[in-house]
Amino acid sequence: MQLNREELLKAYQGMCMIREFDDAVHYEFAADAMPGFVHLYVGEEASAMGICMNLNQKDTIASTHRGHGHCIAKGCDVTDMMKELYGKKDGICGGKGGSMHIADLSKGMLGANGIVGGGPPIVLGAALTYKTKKTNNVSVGFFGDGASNQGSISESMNMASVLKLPAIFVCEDNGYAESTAREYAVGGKILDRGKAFGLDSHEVDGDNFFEVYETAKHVIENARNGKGPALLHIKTSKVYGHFEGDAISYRTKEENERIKNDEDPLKIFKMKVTEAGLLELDQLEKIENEAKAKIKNAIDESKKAEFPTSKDLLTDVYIKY
Amino acid sequence: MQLNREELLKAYQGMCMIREFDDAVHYEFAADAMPGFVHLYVGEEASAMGICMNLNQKDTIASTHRGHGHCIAKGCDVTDMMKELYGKKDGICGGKGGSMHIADLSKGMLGANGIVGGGPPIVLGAALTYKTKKTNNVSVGFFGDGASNQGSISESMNMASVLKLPAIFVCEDNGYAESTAREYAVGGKILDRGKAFGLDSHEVDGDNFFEVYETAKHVIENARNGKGPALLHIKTSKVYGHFEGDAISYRTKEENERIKNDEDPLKIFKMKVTEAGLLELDQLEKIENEAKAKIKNAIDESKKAEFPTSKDLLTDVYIKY
Amino acid sequence: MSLKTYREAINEALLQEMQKDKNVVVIGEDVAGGAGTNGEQDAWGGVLGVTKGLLKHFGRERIIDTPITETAIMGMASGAALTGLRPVAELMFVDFMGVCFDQILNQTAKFRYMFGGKAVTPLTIRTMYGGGLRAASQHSQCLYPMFTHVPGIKVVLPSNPYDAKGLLIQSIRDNDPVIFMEHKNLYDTSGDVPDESYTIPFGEANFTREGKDITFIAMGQTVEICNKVADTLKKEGKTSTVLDLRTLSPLDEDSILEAAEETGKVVIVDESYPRCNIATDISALICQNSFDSLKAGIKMVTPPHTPVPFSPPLEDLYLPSEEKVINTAREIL
Amino acid sequence: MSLKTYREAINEALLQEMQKDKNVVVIGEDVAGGAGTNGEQDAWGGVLGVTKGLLKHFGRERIIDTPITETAIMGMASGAALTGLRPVAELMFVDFMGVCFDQILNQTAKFRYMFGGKAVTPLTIRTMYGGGLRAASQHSQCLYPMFTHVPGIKVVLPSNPYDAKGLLIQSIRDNDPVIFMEHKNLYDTSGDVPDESYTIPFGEANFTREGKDITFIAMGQTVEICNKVADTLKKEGKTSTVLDLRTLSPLDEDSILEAAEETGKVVIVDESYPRCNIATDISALICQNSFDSLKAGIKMVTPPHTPVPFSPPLEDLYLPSEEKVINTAREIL
Ligand SMILES: Cc1ncc(C[n+]2csc(CCOP(=O)(O)OP(=O)(O)O)c2C)c(N)n1
Ligand SMILES: Cc1ncc(C[n+]2csc(CCOP(=O)(O)OP(=O)(O)O)c2C)c(N)n1
Ligand SMILES: [Mg+2]
Ligand SMILES: [Mg+2]
Repeated sequence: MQLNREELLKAYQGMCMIREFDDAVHYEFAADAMPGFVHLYVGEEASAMGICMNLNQKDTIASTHRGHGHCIAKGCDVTDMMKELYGKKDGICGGKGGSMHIADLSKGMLGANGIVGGGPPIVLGAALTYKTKKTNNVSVGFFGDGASNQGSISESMNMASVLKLPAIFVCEDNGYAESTAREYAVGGKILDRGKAFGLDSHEVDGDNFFEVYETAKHVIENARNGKGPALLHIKTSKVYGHFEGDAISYRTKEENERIKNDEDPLKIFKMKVTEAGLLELDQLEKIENEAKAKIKNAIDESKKAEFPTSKDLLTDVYIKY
Repeated sequence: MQLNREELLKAYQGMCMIREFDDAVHYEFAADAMPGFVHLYVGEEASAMGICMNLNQKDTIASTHRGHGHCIAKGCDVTDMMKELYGKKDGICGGKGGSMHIADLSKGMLGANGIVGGGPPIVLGAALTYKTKKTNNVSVGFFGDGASNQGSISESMNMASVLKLPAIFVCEDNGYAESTAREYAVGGKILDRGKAFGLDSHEVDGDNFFEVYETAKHVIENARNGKGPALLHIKTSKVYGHFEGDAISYRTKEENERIKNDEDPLKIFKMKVTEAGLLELDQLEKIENEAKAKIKNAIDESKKAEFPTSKDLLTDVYIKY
Repeated sequence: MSLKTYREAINEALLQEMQKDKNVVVIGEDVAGGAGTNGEQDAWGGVLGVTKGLLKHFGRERIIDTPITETAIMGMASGAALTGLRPVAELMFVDFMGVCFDQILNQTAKFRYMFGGKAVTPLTIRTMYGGGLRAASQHSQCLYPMFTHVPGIKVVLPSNPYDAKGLLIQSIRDNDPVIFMEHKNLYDTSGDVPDESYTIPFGEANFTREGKDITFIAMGQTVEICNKVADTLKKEGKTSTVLDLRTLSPLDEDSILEAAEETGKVVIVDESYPRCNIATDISALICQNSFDSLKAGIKMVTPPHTPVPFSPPLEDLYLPSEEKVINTAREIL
Repeated sequence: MSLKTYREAINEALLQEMQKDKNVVVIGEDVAGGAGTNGEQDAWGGVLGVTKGLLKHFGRERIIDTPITETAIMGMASGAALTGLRPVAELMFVDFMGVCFDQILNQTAKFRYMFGGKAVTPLTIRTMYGGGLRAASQHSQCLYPMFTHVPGIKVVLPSNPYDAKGLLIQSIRDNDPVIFMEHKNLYDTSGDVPDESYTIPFGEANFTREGKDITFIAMGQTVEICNKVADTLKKEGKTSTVLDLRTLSPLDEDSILEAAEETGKVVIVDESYPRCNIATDISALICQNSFDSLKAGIKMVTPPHTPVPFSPPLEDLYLPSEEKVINTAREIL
């Protein structure tokens, strides 16, 4: 294990923050306190953190509709994010974007995306900037198992391969696209597709933070060194449904239980680091409590914050009114 | 060799007709006698014929911008086609389509296509019709090496695989997309892509009619029997440039010579059948002359034919004028 | 006849046409749901439940769940239409048209003309559009002006449950490609709908109010806004004509000109982006043909030229409202 | 100053901006050509030779040939613009927008608004449009109304070599996404073009004729048609104003209203499909704002609502022509 104590703490902090953030959104949404459509990342935390801990602030990511975890892992402010979800004026996008369009370019977060497969083509561009300017940065594009079939993904893998771009494609395969199983919708194998488009391709256990981290480290270092793009096929699972409101009737009770109990990346991390004597249980619990407090505060602040007004409707466009 | 004499004659007739048709178009275009953009198929004849000789009239194909060969192989009338290229009223599409939109649904030819990668998604639909109606037909989608990167192709292969459709995807790889080499534009391998999307995938020497025919026979029979879709990656080459007017400066003289002399599917066919004593040279020459005469006649007829008039402008649409 | 929601009316149209014609198939993402899972089949019935229940009648052979590949979906549907089926394909949100537009713009819409009249493409594309659900910039657009711009595809926008059923059955039976656009904010509205099958012809707009002082032209969700404005104005002694276009292409030009000429004062209310939209299209048509009957410039009520904002108060400010329509009407009354 | 073709003017604009700013890169299919071959590099320089010669100045690092994957091209270009380059991406024919429209409609055009004003996306998309080359239904469309409909993207349509150079340099320097549309029938037309670099601001239409009797509003290829009609009418003693819109978005509303009000009689000539197009957009704008100055209904000259036919005589009948414009003008003169 190459991570030092500080890094291990950071990893757990990040995963806890993601967990607390989306758990809180789950409850707020159920209580009708939050507008719009929200897609939660609970259960997939090791992927975002395992990848993003290998990135620096100038590296970039493009996310999906299930974007809160990626945002947090890339360093976006959770209070500004929460305000955005409530549509408040000092939300991270001024309330104009909402959950599906959270972005913070200053943190290298190029946006969640309401279009399945929308992000990876954009990642090509960031990677092209780095290649052109010779900056040794990388850009990472996330997408789901459902998205893996979308033509934009194949095109992006091919383009990255042809131009040898420092682009990493991360397929977060949680087994479902809405209510449809990967087994049904994916012809052939996602891993083979990466290879068939010329990418260095790896399958990763997404419940295991350390496996994600190590594999990501390897492909990201290669990309920084001009060795070209890669695909990570991360096998994971999500606790909640597709979006809030989904009754998840397409999964069995047993599967829901298994995901919650046996495939929780936080539990697994905790077990591994305590068993190996790397971190102590009270340290970890302290982190959990801090995350809880931070998110509670973000919600309180968000509820108190102001909505945008008619003055804000017509800004951020080139048309004069 | 499973083909009887009649079939062998038919194969050579078809290939000669394609050759003569597009050679004639080459000269007519150069003489400024023909409007628009035309893309010629000379050099790839074994592919169209090798595939289509396995199809019956109710089977369908969707073609590309380089569509004359597919049309002829599927049984479209060459005089009607030629009239279309001249924009004449009794052209195969009433003069409204031109070279890039030749179609004859009564022959199962669902259209050439001006959009790279436009045809294979349509083939899915024909195949769905056959599957739904249980007719044992198949549909074949042609596309080029350049098109193989287009997202529509990946999506189509996946959909066919998921729904187990009787669809055959035929990549006619002539090494170039416009002036760009396949070596540059294709990341990974076309054959592997087929496999990665779950298709039964084969590489075929496209200069050899018999190899195309046999492989096509195998995958088409499987598709008819409900065994699902396939990909044929046909390695071939074209004699003329991308479109008429292309100086082909991206190919070397040696390559042009090699294509003309050593990779000519008609020459190779002729050699094989005469060497094996299956057909006689004078038979073959008679076929060549008949094709020449037929095409000369098609051009004469086309030149004499009437253009459409203002009455024809507003028909074939639902808006009343 | 019974009270049905817009959602139920659409579901019933599908059910009845599928019972009548075995060539009708439904194609889309999660139109049944649960494919390949160990859980409930028909788990979703569409993302907002519109196709729920069809699976048990027709099975997976006719209610066809697909991967998330809209180009393949639209291509498959139009190829199927070309070769003998009568598919109803779903584009979940019209906002996603950008990933599959070629198959509509250049393929299915052009087959008939480009192939010299020989192609018949009886394809219906069902899609959701419109704002009001806080669904933000990529899930709230209207975009029907873009489809209306394209020759070869018919554009249908039912504003109520009765029209939804009749127009959808007509769409399925029609031999040209049709995009049938469902306003997601209307799904829970209800109205009287015959239980038996019926069609409403294309190109026939519907007068929902008839009056002498001003004409409102509307479509989809804006029809109800205009009806309410008409009712308010009536209390003030002004009578209004309200015309619901119902189909944007083909367009009922005669009724539009008649409605405009009757009052000489026209307000067009369109929820889509303001440039090159239906409001401008209708305004230009009237101005070109009925200029002498006009008593005032034709007014348009539309959102501003920006993406749709997420924040609820901003979205409310963004969308056409009764208040904006009535204020605009007063400018010319 | 020297005589240059439209093609040369565009090439020079690219050359000069790339020399000035190393962040400018050109991305597209065969923009150089010859990639991966043993033959000539720069073999094509674009399908009609517009980018020919740039490769020798800037090499393959800045003249970037791509696979035929327009979604990846547009995404790459907009991602590059978001992160510090100033790309000029080529969509070979605008007709191909259907395979990549999402990256324009929902991504690059919306970044700035959707991300609360924090995104800067200095992207230029160059594309060819228009009829007259017998290129048939899928290679002859205009489609600029669709881009004009979309908030967040600027739409530029130069009608002559001078404007082409100045507007392209402006497009590249602009911090919003721009679609720069080149009429393929204009490439060989020529005119005086300064050798040095210059810009033409967006949102400033150009009066190419000024007169008192009638106003023609035009764009792209139709400007020259209107100029000729104006010259013909002048011989008959009628003077015309001709307004070349130059940018469709942003739109020079002031000049449009001024031009309309001066004569009170307006003919708009637009080569795009007739529904929800620029002609309707401008007509509605004038009717809403300048009704009292109008002396006649605003007339529109456009093709009919069909795909573009291939056959030369049909295509000639299809496109706007001097004859159609003058006949229409005479209806209201
Ligand atoms: C182009 C497009 N098609 C469909 C949708 C609707 N949609 C949103 S998320 C989703 C499922 C995505 O599944 P997956 O990629 O596996 O991601 P997950 O939700 O499992 O994280 C679908 C179909 C969309 N937003 N965009
Ligand atoms: C979507 C789209 N992009 C680009 C083009 C322009 N174009 C026409 S043919 C062609 C090359 C196709 O190459 P390939 O698929 O190898 O077929 P080939 O011409 O070699 O037969 C290109 C780029 C197009 N017609 N459609
Ligand atoms: Mg998933
Ligand atoms: Mg090729």
